[in-house]
Amino acid sequence: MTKQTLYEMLQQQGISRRGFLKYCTALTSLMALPPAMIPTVAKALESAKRPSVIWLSFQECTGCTESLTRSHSPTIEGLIFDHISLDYHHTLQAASGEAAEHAREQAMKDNYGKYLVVVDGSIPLADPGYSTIAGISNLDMLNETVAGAAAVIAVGTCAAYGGLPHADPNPTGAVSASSLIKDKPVINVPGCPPIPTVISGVLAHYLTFGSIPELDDLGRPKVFYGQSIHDRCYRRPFYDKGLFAETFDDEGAKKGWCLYRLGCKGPMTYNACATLKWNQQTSWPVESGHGCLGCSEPNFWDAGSFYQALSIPDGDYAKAAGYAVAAGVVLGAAAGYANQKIKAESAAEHTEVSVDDFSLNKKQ
Amino acid sequence: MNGESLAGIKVQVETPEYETGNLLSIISEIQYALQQLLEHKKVHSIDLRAMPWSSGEEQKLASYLGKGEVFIELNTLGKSTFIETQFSGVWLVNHYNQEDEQIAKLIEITYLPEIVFSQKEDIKNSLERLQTALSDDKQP
Amino acid sequence: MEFFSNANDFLMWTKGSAFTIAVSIFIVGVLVRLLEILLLGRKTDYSEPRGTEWKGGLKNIISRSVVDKGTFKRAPFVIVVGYIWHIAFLVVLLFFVPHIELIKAILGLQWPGLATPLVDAFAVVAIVSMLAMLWHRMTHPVMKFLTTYEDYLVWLVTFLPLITGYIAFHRMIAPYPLALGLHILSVEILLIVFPFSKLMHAFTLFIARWYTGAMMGRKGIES
Amino acid sequence: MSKLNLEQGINALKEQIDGPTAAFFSSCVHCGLCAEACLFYTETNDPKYTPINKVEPLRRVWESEYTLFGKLKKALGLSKPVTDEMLSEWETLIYDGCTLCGRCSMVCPVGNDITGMIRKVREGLVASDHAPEGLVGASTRAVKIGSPMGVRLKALSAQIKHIEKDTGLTIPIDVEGADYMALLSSMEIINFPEYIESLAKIFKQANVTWTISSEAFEATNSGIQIGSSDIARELVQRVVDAAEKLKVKTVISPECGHAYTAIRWEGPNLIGRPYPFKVIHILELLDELQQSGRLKTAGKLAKKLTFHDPCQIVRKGGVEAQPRRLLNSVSSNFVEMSEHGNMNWCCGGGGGVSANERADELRLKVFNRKKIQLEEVNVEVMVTACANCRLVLEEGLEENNMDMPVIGLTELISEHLLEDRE
Repeated sequence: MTKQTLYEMLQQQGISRRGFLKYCTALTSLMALPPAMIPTVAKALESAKRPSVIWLSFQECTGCTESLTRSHSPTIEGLIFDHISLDYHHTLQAASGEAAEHAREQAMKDNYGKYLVVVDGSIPLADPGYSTIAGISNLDMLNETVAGAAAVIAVGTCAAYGGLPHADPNPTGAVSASSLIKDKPVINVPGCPPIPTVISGVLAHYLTFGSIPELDDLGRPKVFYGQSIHDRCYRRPFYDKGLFAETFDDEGAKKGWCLYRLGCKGPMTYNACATLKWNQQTSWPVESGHGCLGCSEPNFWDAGSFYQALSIPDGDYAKAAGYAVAAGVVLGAAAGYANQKIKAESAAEHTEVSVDDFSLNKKQ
Repeated sequence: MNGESLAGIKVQVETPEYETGNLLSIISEIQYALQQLLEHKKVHSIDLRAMPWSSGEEQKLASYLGKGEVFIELNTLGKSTFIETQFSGVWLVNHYNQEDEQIAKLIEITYLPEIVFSQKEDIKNSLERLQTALSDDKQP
Repeated sequence: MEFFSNANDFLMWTKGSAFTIAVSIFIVGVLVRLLEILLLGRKTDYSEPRGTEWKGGLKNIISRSVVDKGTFKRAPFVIVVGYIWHIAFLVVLLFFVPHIELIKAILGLQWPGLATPLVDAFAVVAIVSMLAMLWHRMTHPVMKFLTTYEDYLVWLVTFLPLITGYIAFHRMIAPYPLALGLHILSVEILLIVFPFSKLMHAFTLFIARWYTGAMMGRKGIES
Repeated sequence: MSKLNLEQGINALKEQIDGPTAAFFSSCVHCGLCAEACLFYTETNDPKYTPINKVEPLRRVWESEYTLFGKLKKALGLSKPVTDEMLSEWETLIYDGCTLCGRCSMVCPVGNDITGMIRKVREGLVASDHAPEGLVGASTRAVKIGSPMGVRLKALSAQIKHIEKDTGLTIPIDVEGADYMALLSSMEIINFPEYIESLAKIFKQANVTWTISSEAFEATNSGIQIGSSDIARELVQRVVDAAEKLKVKTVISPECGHAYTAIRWEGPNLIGRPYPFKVIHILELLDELQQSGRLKTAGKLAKKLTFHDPCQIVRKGGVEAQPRRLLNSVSSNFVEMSEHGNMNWCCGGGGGVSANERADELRLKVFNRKKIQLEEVNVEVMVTACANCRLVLEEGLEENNMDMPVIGLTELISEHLLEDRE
């Protein structure tokens, strides 16, 4: 870990104060903080130190890393990665085998208690053999690495909630990183994959302020996940008006109406796609005409068909209803039969009323 | 990215029939901020990327604000443009990176955006450089 | 939410097994109740009929929805609010697009929905009319006299889906899966309570109107 | 120990419950509208008179005996049982505070026949020995003497002799093979013999062959009023036997409300078979005769009059258009009360209430409903078609110092008969 602050590093690269201010402006926007925070960000960066980052990839598809590298040309986000020390990332690093593992151990030793761990992918608990790195089980590597970490960032839905490996029937016994880590702060950055600028935004926040951002109930940074897709969707006015596309190629779809009926999970999905968008702010799923899948929510793979409206129940209710009808008819017939019997009994017990039986007549 | 950027792909934006309704609230916010600037010298910025827009709606905002008397272009870590809109004191600010990808988009309500001013540190640096140059044998 | 690790799990539960359980109880309960009633039957009527049963029965099913002038004058509140409530409730139930999707998925039937703000207005009307009915129930001497715990329970289980639906629609509780889950759960409670309470009137009123109408039709009485 | 006890009462209620009863109880939402249809509530403002409350004993038996949920509640000891104390309390609601007028059954938005259920509750009250003295006495006299008012054949014969002497008409007794057998109510024999005279006059003009049976001339049925099918059956059987013996084609129900219900609608079910003869209400017959031109009237009464529909004839009997056609043929100034026909208000004395002395004060109080109706139309004459209504109306009018004659419709028709040309 160098002793230099970020600002000093930028200065060394010949970046002007003006450039630094622009960097801070972009970073503030990246972190989804209000522009009024720019001076605070600038001040924080003047004293921020370069952290060591260890990136652990478990049961994953590399989509999250792909997402991140898509934003990794010489950009402002790129600068962040220039100024963190990515000491271990077995997909990206040049070293392999023992050398790679050595790098990880070295980084842990050098920065014990101060480094950041990024986890990408879920951890299999059913049999460690499902996923190992250098002969070390994912669980062991996680426990070992996290022991000396300052904080953990669970990148992607797999690391945050179990994701695809966790989906029913979950053969590998996959679990999320946050369910295993109890004594370190964990920031969940879900998404399948997460928006690249959200990943860098979270890293930037740690880098800038040396602390973790405010999190919601699901451990997600509120600045990015505080509002639902639905709340910020530009198609929301159509939902409010009751104008819905019913098929992917109908008039409604062409006019850009709400995709609720086509299965959009936007109302229950908390993410920043609607504002940050994807591919350098080009577009995002709903803008491309496809409903939100809800990929940043727990168990989204098991939350019903991607093409069924949110209000439609899942499960075996149709089969159960069939049994219920049969049971209802049988039980109802039995109850009806029992009632007939009670009625017949009461008729049999009927004692004919005669006027002589009235006590009023007996007294006389 | 093999030198090919997404910005290079031509995207056709069709005029939308729908609006998010953010246009009106932004303009109201600008109006309030202008008043604050005049009365209390309070500057205000709006991050346009923090709110949803339907495609084409941002262009509509830009054309509503229009172009005023000043256009400034900076060149630091990529291009930055500052357009004073036809509403004096309302600046449309765009920051780009070296790849010409937009990295920030703001409306600033101020006399002149802070970043346009020459910065003290940079002036100091310039002074040092000039002093060095004058003292050296590298005189012009 | 001890049993659920997060709001999504809760929502999935309400949309999954809880829904299956509630629908099953509802179906079994309603069928049992209806068969209990219908299998009791009636004694043969030996009196010479003046009119036909089916004409009177069918007519009464419809004509009972219209109240006579005198009764309307004496109890306008119950009648007006009763009408408003039932209409508003049915509009919200049957013409809100997410509900239509649900009905389409379950029954395969489909019809056009209404503009969401309109449905929302009806929801407000339904909520207000329910509050008005509660107030009336608690203050009118006859209603107060007749009211049992069951009536309040039924009011509550009917009110909950409305208010939770309103809250979910307006996203007044975060996260949304919790709000939607509460709404679905409240509907499930309604479905479970339904067969064991006076909510059954939604079905049995047709039988009741039929029986009375048939009796009257047989006697040639205009109902 | 008496044969009539709580157990018998509950058993009787169990016996009474059928599909409609179960549908009615399942449908009630406690909206309270039936109260607004009941003059005992509207005139006292006492919620206990709400019709649906009157059937609570039946509801409890239904719930605990005929519903799975109720059986479960009963097994867990959670259901409220029907007790003797409860039935004593309900006795006054059912016998003093209900005339079985059937108005609540017309108003109930879910279509419940509440009156029908109150009739069923009376079966349970009788079987548990909870009937009021007045009705027990009337029933006993009806069974033992042949008439609830204790009118014997001797008294009828005397009246007939009077009429025959006064008018020169013959009143046929026990004529076998006559087309019609007329029934009479004791009140007509004692209070309104004009009815018998009117029949004789009308039938003569219309050339109707008719008779009165010496064995079963009483039309009223105390068994129906007290609510005992067993007693009612015995009384209906007498009429059926007499009609079959005289081989008449049709039995005429007189100007009496509940007699029509008893003989026309409930009778065949009480004896468990259809009749070999028809039953017709006198108003139906008069209308038929008039429509077919056999009955001719002349002149119209100019006095402003209104018609009080007897509940059992209109709302529970379906005779609504006939009295109006008849009235318009003899009156030029017939006005309807605001709520009439099927929605007419009861006089307050039906369903045995007028025979139940204990209820006199309440009955006079609820007459206020009729008083309000009459004040609205402001008529000089009231016409009705039920001897019991007529007596109750007369008493009510007198009590309220409203001087106005109450006439039977048959009598009014006979007064306007076109004089025979012979």
